[in-house]
Amino acid sequence: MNSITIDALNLYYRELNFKIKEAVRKEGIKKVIIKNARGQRFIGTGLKEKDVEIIIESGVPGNDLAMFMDGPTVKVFGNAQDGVGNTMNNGKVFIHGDAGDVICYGMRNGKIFIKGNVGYRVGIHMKEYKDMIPSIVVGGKAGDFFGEYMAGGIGVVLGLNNDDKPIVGRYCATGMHGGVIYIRTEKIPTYLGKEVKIFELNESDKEKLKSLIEEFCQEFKEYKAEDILKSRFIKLIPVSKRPYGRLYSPGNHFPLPEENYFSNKKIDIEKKYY
Amino acid sequence: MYEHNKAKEETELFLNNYFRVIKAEEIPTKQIPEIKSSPLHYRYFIEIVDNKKTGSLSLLTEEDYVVNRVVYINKNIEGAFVVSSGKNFGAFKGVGFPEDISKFFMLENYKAYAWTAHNRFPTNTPGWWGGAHPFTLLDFSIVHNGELSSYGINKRYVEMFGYECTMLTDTEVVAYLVDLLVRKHGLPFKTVCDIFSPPTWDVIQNMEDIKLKEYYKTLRIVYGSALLNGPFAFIIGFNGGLIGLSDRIKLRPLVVVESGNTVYLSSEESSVLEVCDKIDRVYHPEAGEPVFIFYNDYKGE
Amino acid sequence: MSYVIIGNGPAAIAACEGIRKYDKDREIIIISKEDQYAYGRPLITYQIAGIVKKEDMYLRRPEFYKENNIKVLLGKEAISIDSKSKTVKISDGSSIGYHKLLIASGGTPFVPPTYKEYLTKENVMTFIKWADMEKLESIIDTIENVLIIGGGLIGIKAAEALVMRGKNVYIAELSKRVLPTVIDDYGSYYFHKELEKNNVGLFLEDTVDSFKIKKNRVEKAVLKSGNTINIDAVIIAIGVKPEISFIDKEIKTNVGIIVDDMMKTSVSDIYAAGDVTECYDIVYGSKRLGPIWVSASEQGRIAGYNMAGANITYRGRLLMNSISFMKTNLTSYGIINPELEYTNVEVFEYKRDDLDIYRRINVVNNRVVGAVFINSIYRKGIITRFMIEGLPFDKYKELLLSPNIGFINFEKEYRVKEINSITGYKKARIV
Amino acid sequence: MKKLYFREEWCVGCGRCEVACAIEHSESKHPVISYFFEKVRQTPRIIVERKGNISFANTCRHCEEPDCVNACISGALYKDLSGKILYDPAKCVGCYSCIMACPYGAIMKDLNRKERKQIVKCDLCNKREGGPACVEACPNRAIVFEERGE
Amino acid sequence: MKFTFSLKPENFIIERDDERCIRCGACVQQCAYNAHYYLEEKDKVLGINHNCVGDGRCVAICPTNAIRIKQAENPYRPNYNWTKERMMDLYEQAENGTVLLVGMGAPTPHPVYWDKIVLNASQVTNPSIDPLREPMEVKTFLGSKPDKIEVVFDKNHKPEIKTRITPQLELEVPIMFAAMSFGAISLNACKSLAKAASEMGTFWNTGEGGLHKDLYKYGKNTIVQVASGRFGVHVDYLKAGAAVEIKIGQGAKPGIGGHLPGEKVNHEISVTRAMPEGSDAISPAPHHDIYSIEDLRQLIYSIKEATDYEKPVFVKISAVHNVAAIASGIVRAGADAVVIDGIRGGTGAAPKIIRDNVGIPIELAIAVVDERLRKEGIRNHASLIAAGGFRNSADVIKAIALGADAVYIGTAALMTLGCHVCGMCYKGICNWGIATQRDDLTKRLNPEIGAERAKNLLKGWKHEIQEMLGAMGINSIGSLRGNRLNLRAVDIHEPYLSILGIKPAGA
Repeated sequence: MNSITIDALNLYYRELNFKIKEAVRKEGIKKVIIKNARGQRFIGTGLKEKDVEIIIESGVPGNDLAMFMDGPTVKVFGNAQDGVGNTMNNGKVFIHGDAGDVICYGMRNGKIFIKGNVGYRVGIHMKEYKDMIPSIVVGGKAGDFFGEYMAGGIGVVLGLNNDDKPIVGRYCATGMHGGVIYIRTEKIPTYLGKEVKIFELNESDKEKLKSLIEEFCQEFKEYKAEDILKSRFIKLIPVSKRPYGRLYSPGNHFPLPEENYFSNKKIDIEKKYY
Repeated sequence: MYEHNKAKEETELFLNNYFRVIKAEEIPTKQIPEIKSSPLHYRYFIEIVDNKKTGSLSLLTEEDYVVNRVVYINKNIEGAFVVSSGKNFGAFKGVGFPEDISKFFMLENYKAYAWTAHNRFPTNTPGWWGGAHPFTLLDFSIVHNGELSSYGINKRYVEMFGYECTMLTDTEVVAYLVDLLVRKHGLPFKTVCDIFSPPTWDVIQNMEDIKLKEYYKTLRIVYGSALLNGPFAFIIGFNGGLIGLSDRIKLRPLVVVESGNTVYLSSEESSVLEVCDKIDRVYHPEAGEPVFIFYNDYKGE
Repeated sequence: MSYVIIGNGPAAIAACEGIRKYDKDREIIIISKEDQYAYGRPLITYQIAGIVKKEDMYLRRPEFYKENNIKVLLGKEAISIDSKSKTVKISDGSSIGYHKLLIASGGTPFVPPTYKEYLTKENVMTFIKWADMEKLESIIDTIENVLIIGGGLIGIKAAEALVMRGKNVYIAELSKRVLPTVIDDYGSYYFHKELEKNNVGLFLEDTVDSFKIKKNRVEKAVLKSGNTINIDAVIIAIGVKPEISFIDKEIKTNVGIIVDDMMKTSVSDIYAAGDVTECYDIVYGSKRLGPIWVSASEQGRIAGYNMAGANITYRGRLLMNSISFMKTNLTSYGIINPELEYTNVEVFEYKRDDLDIYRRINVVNNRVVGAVFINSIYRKGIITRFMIEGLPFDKYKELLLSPNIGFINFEKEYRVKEINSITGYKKARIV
Repeated sequence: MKKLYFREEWCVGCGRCEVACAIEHSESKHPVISYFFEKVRQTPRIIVERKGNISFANTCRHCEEPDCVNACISGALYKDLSGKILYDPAKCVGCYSCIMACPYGAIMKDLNRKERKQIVKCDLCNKREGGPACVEACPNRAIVFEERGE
Repeated sequence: MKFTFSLKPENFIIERDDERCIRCGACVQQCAYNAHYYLEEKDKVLGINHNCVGDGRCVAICPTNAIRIKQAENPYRPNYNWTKERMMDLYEQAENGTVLLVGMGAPTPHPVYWDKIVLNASQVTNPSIDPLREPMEVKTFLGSKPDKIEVVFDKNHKPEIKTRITPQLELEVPIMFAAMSFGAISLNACKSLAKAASEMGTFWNTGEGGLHKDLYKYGKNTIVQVASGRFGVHVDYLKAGAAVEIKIGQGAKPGIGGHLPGEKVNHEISVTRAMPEGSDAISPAPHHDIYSIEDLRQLIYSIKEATDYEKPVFVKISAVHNVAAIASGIVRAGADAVVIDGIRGGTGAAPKIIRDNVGIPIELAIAVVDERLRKEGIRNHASLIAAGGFRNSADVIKAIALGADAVYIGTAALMTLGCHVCGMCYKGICNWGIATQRDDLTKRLNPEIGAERAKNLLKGWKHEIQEMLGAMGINSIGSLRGNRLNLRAVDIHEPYLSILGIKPAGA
């Protein structure tokens, strides 16, 4: 396997990213291992090569990890910071630790798996279109505003590290008008966004959940998919695609054009032209 | 800190009138290319003596007297700024990168229980020596990341109690607020943090514990003007340790890292790695959840 | 040797234009039995009615013949054709060799033997040619009541002309309705109503038994049904049959001359076009007679192309007629009474009484085989294209039946191609 | 020869082309006079079809092998040297065979002429400088007058 | 027949000259608001005043100019405080209880300083230049410029520039088409502006709606926008444009987000924005990953990383109170240009109360920002682009003289496509086919015509700018940029004189 290792100890993020791009684009390296990450930002940003893998073995990668990324796989053996997968277009990210705030902001496609907890405003404004369905699986807990403004995609919170804190913070799914959120919990989270309703999982939900959880456990070996799937899940889906329809002045409706020549009258063609 | 000698002379005259100056010396600095035009830096060890507290000033407590005089210098002596006015407490700040400022003030020669450092990105006012962080008053120091959209009313609130905001930066008002609430109003730090980042009304409404509900409701009614709005995360240094606090919807990052018996408060976890080799525990505080780090021998609550 | 064309109708003129498209110089000779340049034979009724002046009846301007190097032998009749020596014997005794010969002699009125002898009478005539028009013109002022034998296309138009000249008109028609070949029962009702309105006496399933003659003029007619009417003139308008008396036996004929898709007859270098021919009919799918003006011109043009060396086939004739009597007008296509030939006929009708509009479409296994439209001719050419291309009926049901006929009911790709076609509609198929 | 071509994607269905065609073929060529005060109110030679959101105009294609000229029993319809199919009202007897024959439905009765049966058809504004009136009137260039030879 | 009772009076009165109306029905067919109808029994075409929004479609389409639309004057007792518009707004809110939406820029009577600023002309002392014959350069480069460059001469005296200049945008005329998303305006409108921009050698802006696949071919003259909704943002999108513009604010609605109602989100839009069809397209107020100047710097450099530092990154803000400090922060955050959108900037849909009351006029904003950046010595680190309510080339010249590098025109660009500033864009049934997605309306704007008209406007303004420059004795626009000596104020008093930094006429 043609792979290289970069020691990022005192490497400015520009050189680090330049090295990664050179390796991946010019020399066709398929695996980049980074040691001693010291908060370098934008690792993996804008890379499009599908079969490339970036491993951050030690240290902590900086903000906007895999932003605008469109294909590669990023693995972090440790914690990650804010902005992971920001506006990510495709690819996968695995974080063997916790992650910060604003993860998967405006994410368009691809999958992000976080073993530990995540911070605030995670999964904001994720959108889906046809087969581009972004998904995020959080092993631990999520802070406030999880899934705010979601217009598509799948958000999963498992709360496996059973400390006492609520599994999902307040204002979860506020303004959500698309996509679905699964939460592994017995009791109903408080301060849910008023735009969503709670449902039981149907067959297709279980299907979707199963594939994500399996991929999650495949990476994070210490969890078993079967026993996670055994526990009770709830599903949050939006009430309407148009949460703010009534807020703004309705103006008049959209009158469809009439069939005939004059908007409100059928002309008698036979009388006129025959 | 003096912008010119005239300010130095005037201030020294003033100090002699109102205090007994035990020792006065220039703060040792080292000229380095990165730091260009630097103002003059002097420090004075002073003592309050009754006969110098004349007229209405004599009624003030020791701290109030110092505050009053510090405010006077900042406001009335042109070109003179009090960088710090606390006991066993020093603030080193200026226009330049933190690593250069530390070289300039040769910080390697100092030892301290707690250090706070800050790198300001000037927004509302241009960068100038007086405008850098931290902002201090007596034994309090504030380093602040973010911007206070409530600055307009916070400023006019503290000015009701005799403070004067002169440094053209919103962080300054936090220092005065902490001094006002802790020292003058005698409020415990937890309450001060609850004033700065109170829970929202819909959360308060749903609280089962009536006493707690009453507590938060009163705080918000009485200290509405002291609410700090806008994205912020700051560290308050005081003679008992450090306090970290973020705004009530956590728009600025704050992370607590423990390594051995040292505790770090930082915006990014990765930057802690730069200064310590092993991380034992990482904790992400909730929105508006204060983080108290006390020295082992601190008695207060 | 030049091109020789027997006949001087629309087929002949179209043939000249067809030839000149591919062969600009070889001379064309037209042998015209009548002593008039090519004119529109149906116009004779409009001339009598005063709608069109004589000089406007000619199909082409006089210079047309000079410009196209065409020599017209007026008043000459072709007696016989010798295909071996490729010569045509003319009534004046001369004979002309031909490079390519076109027989476009059209049709002659069909006069049953019982009436043949009356033809010599002053006030009895057929009504096809310029001469008939002049004969009627000469006696028009002296006559009051006119009997027309035959309620077909010619009969009805003659009746309309005479009604416009204020004459009393009677029509005797053998079948139970006027215009039997081009209109169905319900449709004919509108014409009967219009005839009645113009007080035309209509004798259906009736014909003339015998005439009373007085001083070389017919005075009274006794009909089979027993009615006798005083009449001052008789017009025989029973029908037309192809004029093939002069052609030699080698040319295969049935009722008319059998032609293939390229207008060739069974004899090489001899072509035929117009009412005289029997050619492939789109709807029937076999070779049939079809004496209609449109296909006369089309066949003439195709014959002209092929005589001049091209290889163009004719897609086949679609029987269609547009005729009106006073206010009522009819457009009819293809097979009018399909019940006779087909079993699985679906008929779709549309009636609108306040405007006397009636539409009927006959469909056989999802193909339109015939149609009758009374007083609704608006853009009906789209139906013509429909039947020519044999488009499936169910897909365009709305297009055919709704008053809002138009291209909007075709799918986008077809209509954009059609309404923006560069060369226009191409009926002939270039081989 | 230059012909009219119709771009359905831009036709807004307003009918200005019909109005312009009628005005252009009137004696006075004036919008108000031609509509109110002339003996015969002109019938447009161009037809706008509308259904739901779709609308487009169409008219005579001036075919190379014109059905209407073949069908005309009086020679009123003829092809001039430039290839245009023109109409001479004097020779026309109003038998409407041309309407029946035209596969584009582009020939219409002269609706408002009572004393004589006649037809109207597009003559590409034969003698009008500045090109056909309908092209000029179209607000959205949905009708173009150009050469798209074989 | 709808019988709902409404307090609201009519806005317009439709006057039809019955002698000229030839009953062709074009007005009835064209008005999407159903303000005309044909009464068959009387053979008359009549108008419904309440439906009329005064967008002039019927007036333009009527072949005999039989229609005239007049303002319905105030039917109530005149009251300086309670103007008719105030009363109508109140009735609407009383009846619907909603936030009042509007389109277009603020029509409020804030003074338009352009009208009070006059230009210089050279007389006697320095000769004016004749633009018809001599070269009159209006070429403009947008981007970050280094403070100094290093030049080395090799042995045969050929100079070589050592410093690498970051990528610039080259404009043939200092006017660009402002950000108007595909969704707010129709695809045909975008095509018109894109085509006109590429033919005139200037730029158009995709707005926050992503870039439709048909428009990628205009990439080299496109500025792709990244807004808080991140609609249609991916690496290829960033690389497709010539520059990336981060939208923080918009002049008509400073500080609030955008909201495209679901029924406008048809197939084409959902493909371009990669979001479900029919669902609301919400751009939240802040970028949820920008809560401080440091976050903006982070986003700017993430975009630069993603585009391999090949594209200049602009940041667009609305002109608010401390716009000077914000602009300074943006420049220091690494932006290649700061775009400032004044209070009169237009919008497809915004709450009326915010459009009319929030933000400051662009003239003052440009003046203070240019001054502040110069005082801090960082004016060259970023270009300054003004937007919001530019009406003619004089406004452009004055803005450039105050210090702007170039100008965005939005409403003016739409007017070349037929917009009549009726302000009903949010209703989505724009009669001119601009602010609508209904395909029977969008086809009313043929991009061939649209592009021609937009190009004509730029051509006209370009010549006028050249004329004015010539009159001032300047033959390159660079010498006018920030050259406030060429401006004089008429009837502008302190403190605005010093804010604008220009002398009063006569002094």
